[in-house]
Amino acid sequence: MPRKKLVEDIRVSDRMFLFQPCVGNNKYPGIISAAQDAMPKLGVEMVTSDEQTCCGGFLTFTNVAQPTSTMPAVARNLCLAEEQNLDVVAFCNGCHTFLTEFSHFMNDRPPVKGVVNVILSMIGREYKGTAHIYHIIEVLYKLKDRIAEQVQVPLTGLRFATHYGCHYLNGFKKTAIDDAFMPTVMEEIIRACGAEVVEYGENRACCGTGLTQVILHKEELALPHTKRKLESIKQAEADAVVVQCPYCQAQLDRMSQKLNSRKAGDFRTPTMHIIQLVGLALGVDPVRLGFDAHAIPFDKLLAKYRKLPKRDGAHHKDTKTQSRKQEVEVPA
Amino acid sequence: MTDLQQKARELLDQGEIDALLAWKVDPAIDDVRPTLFKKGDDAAEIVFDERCVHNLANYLPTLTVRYNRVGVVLKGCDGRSLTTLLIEHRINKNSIVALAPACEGVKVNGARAQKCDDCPTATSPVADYEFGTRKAKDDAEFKQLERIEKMSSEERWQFFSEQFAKCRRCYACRQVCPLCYCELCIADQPEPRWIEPSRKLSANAMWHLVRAYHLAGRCSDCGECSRACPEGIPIRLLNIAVEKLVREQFGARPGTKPDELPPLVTLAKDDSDEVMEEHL
Amino acid sequence: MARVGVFICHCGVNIAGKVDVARVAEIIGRMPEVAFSTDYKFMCSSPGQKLVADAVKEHGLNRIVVAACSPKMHLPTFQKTIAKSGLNQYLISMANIREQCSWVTLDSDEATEKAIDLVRRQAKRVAHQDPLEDVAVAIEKTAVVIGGGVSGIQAALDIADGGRKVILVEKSPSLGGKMAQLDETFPTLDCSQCILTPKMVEAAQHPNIEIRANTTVKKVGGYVGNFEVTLERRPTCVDATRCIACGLCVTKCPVRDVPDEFNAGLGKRRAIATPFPQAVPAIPVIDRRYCLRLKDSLGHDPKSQEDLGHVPRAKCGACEKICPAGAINYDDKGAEETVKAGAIVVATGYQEMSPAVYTEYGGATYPDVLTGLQFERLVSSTGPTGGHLVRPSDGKEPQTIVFVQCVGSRDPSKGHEYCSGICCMYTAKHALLYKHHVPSGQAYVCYIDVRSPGKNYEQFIRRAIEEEDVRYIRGRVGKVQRRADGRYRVFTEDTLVGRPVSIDADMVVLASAVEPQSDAASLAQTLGISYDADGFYTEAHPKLKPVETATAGVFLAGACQGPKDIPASVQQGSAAAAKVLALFANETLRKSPQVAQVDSSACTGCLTCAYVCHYSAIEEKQVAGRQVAFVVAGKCQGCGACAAACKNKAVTLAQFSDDEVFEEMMR
Amino acid sequence: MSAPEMAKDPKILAFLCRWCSYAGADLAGTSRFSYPSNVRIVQVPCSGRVDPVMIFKAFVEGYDGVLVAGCHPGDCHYGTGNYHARRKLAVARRLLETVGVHPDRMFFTWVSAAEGRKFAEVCTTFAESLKKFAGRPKTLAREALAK
Repeated sequence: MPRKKLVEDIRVSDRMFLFQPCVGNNKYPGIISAAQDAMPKLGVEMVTSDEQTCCGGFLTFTNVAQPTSTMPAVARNLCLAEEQNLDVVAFCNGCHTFLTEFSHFMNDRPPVKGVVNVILSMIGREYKGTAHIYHIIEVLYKLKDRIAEQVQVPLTGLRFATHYGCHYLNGFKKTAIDDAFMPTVMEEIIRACGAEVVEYGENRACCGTGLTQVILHKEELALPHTKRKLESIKQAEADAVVVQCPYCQAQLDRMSQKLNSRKAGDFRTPTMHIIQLVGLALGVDPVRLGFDAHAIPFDKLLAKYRKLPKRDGAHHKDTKTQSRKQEVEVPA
Repeated sequence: MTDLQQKARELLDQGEIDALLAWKVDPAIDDVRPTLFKKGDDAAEIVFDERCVHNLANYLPTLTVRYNRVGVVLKGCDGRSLTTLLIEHRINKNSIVALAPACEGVKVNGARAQKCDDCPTATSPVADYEFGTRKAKDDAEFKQLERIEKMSSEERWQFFSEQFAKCRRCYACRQVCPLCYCELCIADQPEPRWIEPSRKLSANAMWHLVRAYHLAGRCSDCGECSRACPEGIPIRLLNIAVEKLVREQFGARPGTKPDELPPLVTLAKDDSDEVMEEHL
Repeated sequence: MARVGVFICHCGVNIAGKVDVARVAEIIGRMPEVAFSTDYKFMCSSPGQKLVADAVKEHGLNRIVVAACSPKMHLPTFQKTIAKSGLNQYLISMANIREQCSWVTLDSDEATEKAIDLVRRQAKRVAHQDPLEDVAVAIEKTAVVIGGGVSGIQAALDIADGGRKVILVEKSPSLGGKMAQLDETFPTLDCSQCILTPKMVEAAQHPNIEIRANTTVKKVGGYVGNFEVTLERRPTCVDATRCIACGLCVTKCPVRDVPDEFNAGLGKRRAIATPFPQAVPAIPVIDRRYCLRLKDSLGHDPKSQEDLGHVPRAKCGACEKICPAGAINYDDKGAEETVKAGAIVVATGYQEMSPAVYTEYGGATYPDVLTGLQFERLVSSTGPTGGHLVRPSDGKEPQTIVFVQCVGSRDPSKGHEYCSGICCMYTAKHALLYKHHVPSGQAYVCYIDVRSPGKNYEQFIRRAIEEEDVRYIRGRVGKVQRRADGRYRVFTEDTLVGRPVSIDADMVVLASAVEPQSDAASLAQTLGISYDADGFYTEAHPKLKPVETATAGVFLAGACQGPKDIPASVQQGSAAAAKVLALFANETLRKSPQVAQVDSSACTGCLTCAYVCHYSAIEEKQVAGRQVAFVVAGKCQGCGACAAACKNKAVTLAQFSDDEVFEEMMR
Repeated sequence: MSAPEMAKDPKILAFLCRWCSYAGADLAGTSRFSYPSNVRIVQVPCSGRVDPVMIFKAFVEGYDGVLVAGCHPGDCHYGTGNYHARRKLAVARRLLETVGVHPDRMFFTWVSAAEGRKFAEVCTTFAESLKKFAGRPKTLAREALAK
């Protein structure tokens, strides 16, 4: 059940700062372009900054940097939004967690903030702590009625499984807008897009990325875990898994491929970010949603998608050929 | 003849009232003096102007025992006192005929009285006959409090201890107040000795605190206590400090509504606990 | 001249371990008022009391101070002691040098100094106390019992058998309470309704009992012996005086999908219904939220039963047409009555905690994750499936079942800190019932501890484990996962082995906690009784006064005072009845002399005291031609608001007069 | 005669209602929650029995602080006594504050019979907060007799 009070407190403005997730940028650029195309349809312009760097989380949780030394970097990134009077929208559970946690840390401890600002003053900046930090799921949930209004291609008949990611619901019990064990916000957004939600047993299980990638790199622990989850998803016969964190997306998507290639399974369910799903429903060109960058192909899903009637009755472009074409036509 | 004098004459002549309490000029003191009129012919002598500072409500409990029906000329503040006296069963309304001219303010020692700036109803709320236009304002500022509000606790005590030290315990403030009517004042009770009879500073302070507390939510702010004090102690300050609280926190203006109980006996279930923490 | 005797109690080492009692006695002995002072190991013991009694005679004492524990504890003890030795029992005062001195002060010297000061104050105070006589009040010998569950029924029957009138108030349409919903009872497995129904009928037919169903308590005025209880019956739209309980109306009602409260939401009922076949009274009630004829006339909020505006109504009138007795009255507005009662028994019971916050278990979300009460209805032959234990989701018989204990109990983070007390036993009963329904099935119980203190209780648990092969796994369940195949995987830990365990089950039953009724606090405020941090009503003393409340004449019975099983609830019902009968055995009631009194010579007649009196105990009176205030002693409860409001102290509150408070507060 | 000074170990006079707060103080004892020993408790039947005159007198009598505690709003044993108390105490505070008694020297709160810990905490924090006045003139207190 979503927490009413927290949802009420979400303030969506017409311009918001798109905090680019590194996994999104490097592995799934479709997340960012989907946001840039889909959010204006909901009345929110996404502002990016070329000056933005990594959220700092990666350095912290791999223990290569102390939180204190990461903090000025976090503050600097938040300054980019603050200077334009914008609130921050994070697209990754990691970015959201670290930005929120560190900004709380600095805002609640004036001496820490002071030290951070001494360092920032060297580059002529000052961190004030005025920007709110939202997760995209929070913004989308707040806008779910507008999504339902603006849907261009109702995703009727498409079936999606959900995966929230531990670092949002479990990590941030105080700020997460939904219950850690029985969340429904993503389901409500998916339904607003006209699609169906399918249930599967391992919904609340971790994707396994924490074990694979950064701290331990223990594939032997992570892969069976991810496999268990993927098997459960497969049983549910979903058209895709919808996630809200690029990290989870990378794990589910790429480990499917890895397990397939090792003949350890046959996992064909693609994984997509919630903003990509909203993009599909709002009629964003699938090319811009960057599905080609995913390891597990979206062919089946897109084939179904293209057969769906548009709300105004218009026909789809032949996105498949066009996408290949565009790849060639990248300007020099 | 003014309307007021005309009406007074009518009432006396027709026997509607047995006596009328009002002011007339006493040449001996070259000032007005509260006077009991019994004949319609004398009504022309009635004066109502800025010199009429006395709170005539103070005389009414006694007069209503002596006369069946007493007419009285009331300023706004006197009328508010009368309201509270009626609520507290000091006077039977049937024995009073209230003549309520619109008050333009009174002067004390040649200057406009401070209380008049904070007056919520320039015309008496109890009025059988009204003269002039009724004005009501709801924006008492209690300006005299400002200098107290600015002071620290130490400075306040410095100020008030100097004032209280002057007190001779003559109880003129008590006698002049229409609402100080106890049969046996707590200050005169031997056991237990809540208020010591001596003129020590602490005993004087105790007297003034208790006096002000007993007027809380009842005081009509007629300012007579300050005026009566032979030592010039600004007694009214304590009253208005409480009235400010009563007004802001309890939403009451004592004496302005004849059918409303005083705020300290009203059942205030909806008060916030913060009223206990409110600071001046 | 006061001759005060001061008696300092050691209370074993409770006081003497911290306070130098001999020194206290010595120093206090030097006070001019004090004629005698001594210390003794246990003042409240027989020799201690004899010491006091002897000293009164020997030293001619006329005022007594006992410095010991809190006066709440032993003041009555010593009042009796001095009364026996001829002193007025109110010429005593207690210095609380245990709870408020020796137990709360770390330093021994400080404690001694404090004790001296506390005793000194009481010695000064007691010199100003006056002899007082108790006030006698007549008793209205009718009891109001609030709550028609097993505890309330028991209390009502016992009082009625004792020859006194009882008004039994029940907010739902029928007596029976939670016990009526149960299938079988532990540890004997006798049918719950078979033992309860005769009692319900007995209550209904008892000449001394009047039942008020669909009724709640709106207001309580008065005091012990003379309460005035305002009862409010909600509109039921069925005239109970005409209804012959034939049940035709129910069969004709076209609204068939109303969630059935009696079946814990598992089944459906009609919009006009009797809660269950054996209901007492058996009068059906129209649920105005669902009735086609009435639902539009309510406000927008379907929960609101209040507003009966004249909105055009739907045409349905099926029940009215079929009713042979003409008992249907759509215009019923409910009714209010005020009854006089000498005592009130509160037996409002408990409610089962909603497991909705336990999202990790899928509580209130997954169809086959049930609460204890729902399981109870599911196995009951009067339940929604007629006693067939099947899964609500697909109607199949569960082959594996997991019982999760302590859902909401012993869990301060999500539920309640306390142990609900009954779940260990009813879970074992559920496991047994399951085995009786599905002999081939496997039952698991996930528990933290098994608590089975009670006659034959432990044997009952052993029977489940040993004879019926119920597997008990010690560990708190982490989560319940719904699988694609519609089964449920229960993740837990076997802490005795130290391994994580997961069980695939067809059905999961959560032992939901016992919690106070949601309106317990507001009823407490109406009654003027107190409740603890958990919301259960507080008894006057946890050990020695388990059925009394701090408000005289109001008694507690059953689970409203704390989680209880049926035997304990019945016991407390009878205990409360005994207290009521003891009270009613007196012709008049001796009431504390702590009442206010007006000195009419000092009274100005302003009646400020009357305005602040909560009990309307102050009236006007003419004395020597003057109007003055006058306190009706029988009504006065002794709060002292009048004494505080009187500006010139014309009102005196006995036992807490200005004199007494003044002496006590002076340094 | 000279004005006394505020003490380092402040003396507190506590008016506790018999039903809730006095029982709360008893519970503090039963639970062995210690608090400063300079607290003197006067039992009153109800917080509504506390006449502000008693509070004024307590300051004159030389107490450093005055505590008044009653049942929580809605829980008054006598129904409404604490509502009357709340207004009276507000007026008392305003008056004392006006003449220069620091508002921190008064503590008006609600303590239920179940709040033994709260009672001990209230006493401890109140005593602690009074220590800041040590050495400053004890406003309103009765003058010490000349030695």
